[in-house]
Amino acid sequence: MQINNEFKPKIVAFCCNWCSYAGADLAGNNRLAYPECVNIIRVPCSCRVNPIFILRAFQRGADGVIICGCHPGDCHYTSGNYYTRRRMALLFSMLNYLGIEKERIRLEWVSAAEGAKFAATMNEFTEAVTALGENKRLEDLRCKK
Amino acid sequence: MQKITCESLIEKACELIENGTVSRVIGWKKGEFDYDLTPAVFANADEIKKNFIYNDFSGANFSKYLIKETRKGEGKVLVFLKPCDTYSFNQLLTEHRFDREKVYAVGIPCEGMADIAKVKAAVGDGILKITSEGDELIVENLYGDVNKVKLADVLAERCVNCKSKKHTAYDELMGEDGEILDNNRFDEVEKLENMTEDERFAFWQNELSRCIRCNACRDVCPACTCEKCVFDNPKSGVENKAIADSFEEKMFHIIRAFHVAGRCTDCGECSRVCPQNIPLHLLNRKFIKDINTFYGEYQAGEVEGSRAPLVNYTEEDIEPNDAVKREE
Amino acid sequence: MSKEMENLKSEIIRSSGVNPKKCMRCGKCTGTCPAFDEMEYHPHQFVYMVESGDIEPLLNSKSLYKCLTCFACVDRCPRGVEPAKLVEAVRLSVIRKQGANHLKADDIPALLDDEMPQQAIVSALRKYSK
Amino acid sequence: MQRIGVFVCWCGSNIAGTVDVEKVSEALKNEPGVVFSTNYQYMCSQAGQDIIKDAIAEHKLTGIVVCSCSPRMHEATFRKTAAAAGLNSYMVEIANIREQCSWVHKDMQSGTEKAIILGKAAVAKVNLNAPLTPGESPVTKRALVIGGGIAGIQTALDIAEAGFPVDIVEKKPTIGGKMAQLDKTFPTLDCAACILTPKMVDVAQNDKIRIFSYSEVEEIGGFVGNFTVKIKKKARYVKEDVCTGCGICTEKCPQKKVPNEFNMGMDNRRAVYIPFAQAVPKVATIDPNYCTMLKTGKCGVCAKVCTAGAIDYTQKDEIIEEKYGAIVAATGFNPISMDKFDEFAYNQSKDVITSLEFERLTNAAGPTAGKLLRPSDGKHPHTIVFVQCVGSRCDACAEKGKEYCSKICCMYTAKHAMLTRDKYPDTDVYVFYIDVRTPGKAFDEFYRRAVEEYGVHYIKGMVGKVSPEGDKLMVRASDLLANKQLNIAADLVVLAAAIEPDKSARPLATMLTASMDTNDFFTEAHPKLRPVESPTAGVFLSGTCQGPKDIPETVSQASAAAAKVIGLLAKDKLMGNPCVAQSNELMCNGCSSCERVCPYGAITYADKEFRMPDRTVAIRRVAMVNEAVCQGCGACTVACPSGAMDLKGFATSQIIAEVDAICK
Amino acid sequence: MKKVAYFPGCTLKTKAKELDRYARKSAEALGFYLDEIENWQCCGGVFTTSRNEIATKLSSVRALADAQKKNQTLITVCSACHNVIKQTNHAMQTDEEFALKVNNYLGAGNEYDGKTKVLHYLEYLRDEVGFEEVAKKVVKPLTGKKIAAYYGCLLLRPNSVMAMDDPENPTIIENLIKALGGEAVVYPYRNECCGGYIALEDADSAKKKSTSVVASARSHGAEIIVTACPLCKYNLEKNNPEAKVVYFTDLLAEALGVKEDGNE
Repeated sequence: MQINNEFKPKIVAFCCNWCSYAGADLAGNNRLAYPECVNIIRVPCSCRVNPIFILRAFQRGADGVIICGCHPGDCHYTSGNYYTRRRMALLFSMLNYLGIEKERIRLEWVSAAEGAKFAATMNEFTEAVTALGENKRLEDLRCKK
Repeated sequence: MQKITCESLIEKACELIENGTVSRVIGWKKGEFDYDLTPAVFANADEIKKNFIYNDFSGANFSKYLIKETRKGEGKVLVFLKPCDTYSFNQLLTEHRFDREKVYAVGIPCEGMADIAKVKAAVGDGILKITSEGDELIVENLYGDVNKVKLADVLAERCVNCKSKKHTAYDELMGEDGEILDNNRFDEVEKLENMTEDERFAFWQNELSRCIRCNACRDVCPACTCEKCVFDNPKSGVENKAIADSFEEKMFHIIRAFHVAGRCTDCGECSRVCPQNIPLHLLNRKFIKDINTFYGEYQAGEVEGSRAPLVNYTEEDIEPNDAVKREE
Repeated sequence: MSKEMENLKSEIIRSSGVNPKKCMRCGKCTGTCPAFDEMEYHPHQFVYMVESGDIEPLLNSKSLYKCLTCFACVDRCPRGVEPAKLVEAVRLSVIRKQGANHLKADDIPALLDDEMPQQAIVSALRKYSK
Repeated sequence: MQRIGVFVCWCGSNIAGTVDVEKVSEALKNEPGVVFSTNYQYMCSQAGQDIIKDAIAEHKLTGIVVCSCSPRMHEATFRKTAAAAGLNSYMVEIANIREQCSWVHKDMQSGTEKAIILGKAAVAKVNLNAPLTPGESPVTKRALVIGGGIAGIQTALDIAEAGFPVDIVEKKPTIGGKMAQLDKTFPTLDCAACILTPKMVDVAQNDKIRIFSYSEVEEIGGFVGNFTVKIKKKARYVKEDVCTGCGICTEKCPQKKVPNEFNMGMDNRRAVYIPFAQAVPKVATIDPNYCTMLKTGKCGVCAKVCTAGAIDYTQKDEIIEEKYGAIVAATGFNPISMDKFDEFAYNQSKDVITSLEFERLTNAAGPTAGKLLRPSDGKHPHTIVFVQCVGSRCDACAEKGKEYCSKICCMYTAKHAMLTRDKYPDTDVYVFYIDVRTPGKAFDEFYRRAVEEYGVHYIKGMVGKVSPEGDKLMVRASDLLANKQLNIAADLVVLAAAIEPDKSARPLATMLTASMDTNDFFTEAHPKLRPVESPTAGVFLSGTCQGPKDIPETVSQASAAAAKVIGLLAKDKLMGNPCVAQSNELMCNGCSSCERVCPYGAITYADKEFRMPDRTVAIRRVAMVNEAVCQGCGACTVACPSGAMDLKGFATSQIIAEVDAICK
Repeated sequence: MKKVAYFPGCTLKTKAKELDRYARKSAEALGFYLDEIENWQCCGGVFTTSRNEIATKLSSVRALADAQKKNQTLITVCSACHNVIKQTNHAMQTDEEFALKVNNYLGAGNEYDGKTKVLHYLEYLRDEVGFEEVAKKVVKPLTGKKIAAYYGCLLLRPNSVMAMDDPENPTIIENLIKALGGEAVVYPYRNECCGGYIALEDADSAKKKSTSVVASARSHGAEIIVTACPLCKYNLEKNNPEAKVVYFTDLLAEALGVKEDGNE
């Protein structure tokens, strides 16, 4: 337990520009706190997130990756998040099949109005990843300091 | 059913090349042994008569060769397609990878191909000659022994779980067409799914750690036909020539399988050619199984022009978080 | 809703395969029903009362035995609710109980006449008894 | 190697309160490419912007990173600043250290660490930025409106009013659409013809508007600002420019038994006809399915009586090709077929009619000259039953009805009921309703008037069956509030049939690569904020082709669509978003994966020649992105297996650089 | 001669023998043979819509399985049997859970997979024989007879399963009447319920319904009412003694000239 308390995970959050990134901004506007370990990368749409980016993040030392996009049906580009949903469903299932802890990767739909949901999601996700500890199953030792 | 023999294929190939229907033939050529056949292109009847071979080891799927071959020269290319090959053939057509007009496809029935590893396991090494007789293989070895094995006992994995004896594309069919089969190809995937996370990790760690990154699986894959592969592209973020870390193995195989998800025809070539005997088809099949459960039955290559599941969607698709069992 | 009614409701919904939530309360079933005059609770009320868990009155109602299973409500419902199936499921929940048969074999001879086809007897027994 | 400047903003204490800005600018100094780093109280202020401009000049910066508030706040500001200093505005990246750092974190030390990480990610990205120039394309200053109903008419008039030429394509021989068939309009009860026909005349007289009546769109190519459209002018066998519309041919034609579609088939017209008196263009049309001359070569009466010599039996379909900058879909609606609802006996009795047929029966120009008479025997009906929601709100089976509410039926039924009671107080009028939906200005008051002043019997319930018995229609229905089953002996039953998009909309959407919903209504670019635009750039939506609407709504949407078109045509050049997809031809497989996920139809294919290493030439199919159409979502980049497709501004290498910087 | 599997049902062996007899005779005259399946049991008369009602549907499933073994289409004449068997078949095809339970009852080797095609005799005439062919075989046309088709409920509903005709404006019997040379009378109550089995315990209710059906047919000029259902015939006749109600097979046999007592 002691170790877990000190362990600070590294989390990459891919947020779509139109909904989730704005939702994150709203969390800021409302001063809704979430852990510092969450780092946001802005993409135009969740459908821009290539599985390669996710694996790359794990390789370089991320302990958790979360993808956020507009709610299905609300995509700024009408259909982008529907493709994201299929790609990620298959990717998540595959990672789990390979024995990677399923709690390390997640997809959440966060609208521009859901600042509170953004903060809550990040708190919850960080907690789940912290409980798992360091990412060992998808680590690249060469990238570790 | 009419058994297709090497002679009947040679006859057909010669006929088509001599009457001008085709100018080249893609076929199998004998290697060092009866069982190591290599793909070859024949340009005239003499070559065909001399070197063309077809036997229980003619497993290679020629669909992929059509991409390069149809871009060369004039005239049509003759290709012999087993039922499973026609799926790859169709999938490549769907992806506009070659000009259908430049191909003359002859469908040939298939009762399954043999796996030399299984033959060796059954009769030992030192094989000199293998001939086929009815449903048996006659194996002669260095020491003058003659052993018989049933083809059914040494079938390649993909043939054990053959998904279809039905040709989905051809210009001409030799023999009779078969049916799409019920099969148990997802049993092994299911077995893995039923393991715990830790067990699965251990299983794949053990399998994938043997990967030597020879790229044979990619090179043979009829879906991996990219003009430039991401694994050869320094800008892709996944380029790496050799396995340097256990992560690389996983990265390579996940991305490879993901790139062919919804396009893979489950031909099993990846596992067939893997020098390390990694069951790579279990990755592809996982995607196929997931696609079937999540989005409805879909078999790449069954229908030319069909919309692959990853370039499609419905408004009610499963949520990724629910795609992974949460109850464990 | 009492626990008992809750269970009964879910049993009725399960065995009928009907989703009463789909009902938009247009009343076309009741406007269609040929047995309207004989019923105290009408098809739309069956749907509404099952949905709201007010099932007790239905269990004791003669309406259960007045439905002709003519399927007119099933065919004409614009929402695909299929009220007749719900009536059937409520009736089954009653007559499946011990001794709750609405029609007993002994009663039948008195009801017959010479011309009545077998079909009428077996059908009525199916509908009214277990 | 880039020469990057980093500018850390304090935002007063908003950032500086939780983030040690000095430390951040200091730390980022050591990042690769960074040649200058500073911090300032308010970077967005004039003074702050001057610091940036000066640094760009002084340090010959090729890229800048501003660590400040959200890019959604000031990215545009700093891009302008950069451009003012001669730097390409897409060489600017923002590290969001306010909304996503200082405002959500409390601890100075960890907040500062995170700000540094975000700054590093931005620097890593800028290192890979390339100057981007928005694509430019010219705009053809002409609009096409497809459909000549009230929606198309209003859109065309508004566009023409702004000075742009506009063409209307209408498949019928006249413009006017459904509104021309209506009698009165709710809730004001003006006569439809009185308010519509002047607009039709305006269209005819406006020299900016061309009408292609009796014409259909055959083919659409191109993209926003540059559409090329092929229009088929069907042969009407009458020279449009010669015909005076005198109508003598339509009186003399011996073929009298052609169902008159304008009157919903309730009376007949001739084989040569003008749909109605106020038709625009007012020229005759010969119906080839009925004309004896065209079918057998014997007759020619119309040619003989035409003093103008306008009849031409040899006329052929004509294809016209025209260029447009914008296209408006205004294809309208139709009532659905009543075939699947024969419990209401529509196919069994002439006295069961749809509401649109009722309109014609009460219209002075209709088959009964406006007298409400039963189609079967011409008698005056004394009991009329109106049935609402016939096929609307019906999801029992898709081939039968429509799941949606058709929106207009409650109001027009109230109108019909009210007008009937007004003209014929001896009639009993029943309206069976599921809900009465009357949102709209003066709508509910209108409905209440029907009930309270005109004594219309509104009954909450639904008709189950209509049985023609003798000269009556026995209506069996429920009265849910009274818990009764009613049996009404009616003389006329009027069905409020659901409305559905015109059948021509689906093939049109395919030609336009515009998306549709499952009901074949056109989809909006955004359901709330861009309701008159299709997601396909340059395509706009007017009227009921987008969803059920009444006339006032249709007209306002039509004008809104016109405003959007005018806004587009007013530009000489279209500046695109430069952050668009681009395909690397050398890597492209031509597999069509990208094309299939593109919501905008921005990807096309071409066969290109490639010189192979062995000096041969190979022809390959490769994808090409139309930059004017691409909106930059990036769906294609992931669909592409080879990685040939990339997104400018959010390139694979840039995102990977950010990932690496964050995870370091 | 083409054979089709045939499920007569219990009433056709007792109270409605003529329905059965003329069905067989007419079939032979039209060139097909009704091959009665062995050991059939009563269908139960009504379909219980409940998904967990298994036992009462087994007899129908057995009949379906029998027909499948013969690799034949299964034909019924009685509307009630037809309704029950078609609905059971539909449940076997669409309700996996139900099918599983049923097949558990049937036992290994006797499973039924839902592949039998169930047709009503009328459908067979329309779709397989063709009314035009029937018309060609007519020797004693029903010229001048005003005949009203009475469908009742069971032939048409639920339409999603029966899929025989437009349930609100059917034409199949009318077209048969026309093919036989008669004049078809169309009236609105032809798809209304006669009262059905309720006649057993609520004769008044059945009377009300039956009399309105007959009144409607008459007011439209019908002389003869034709039905496919013994119970419909019973209810209509019982409550309207003056009405002439006959089975469709009766008219068919008459027109084809295979009815013994043609002078009735």
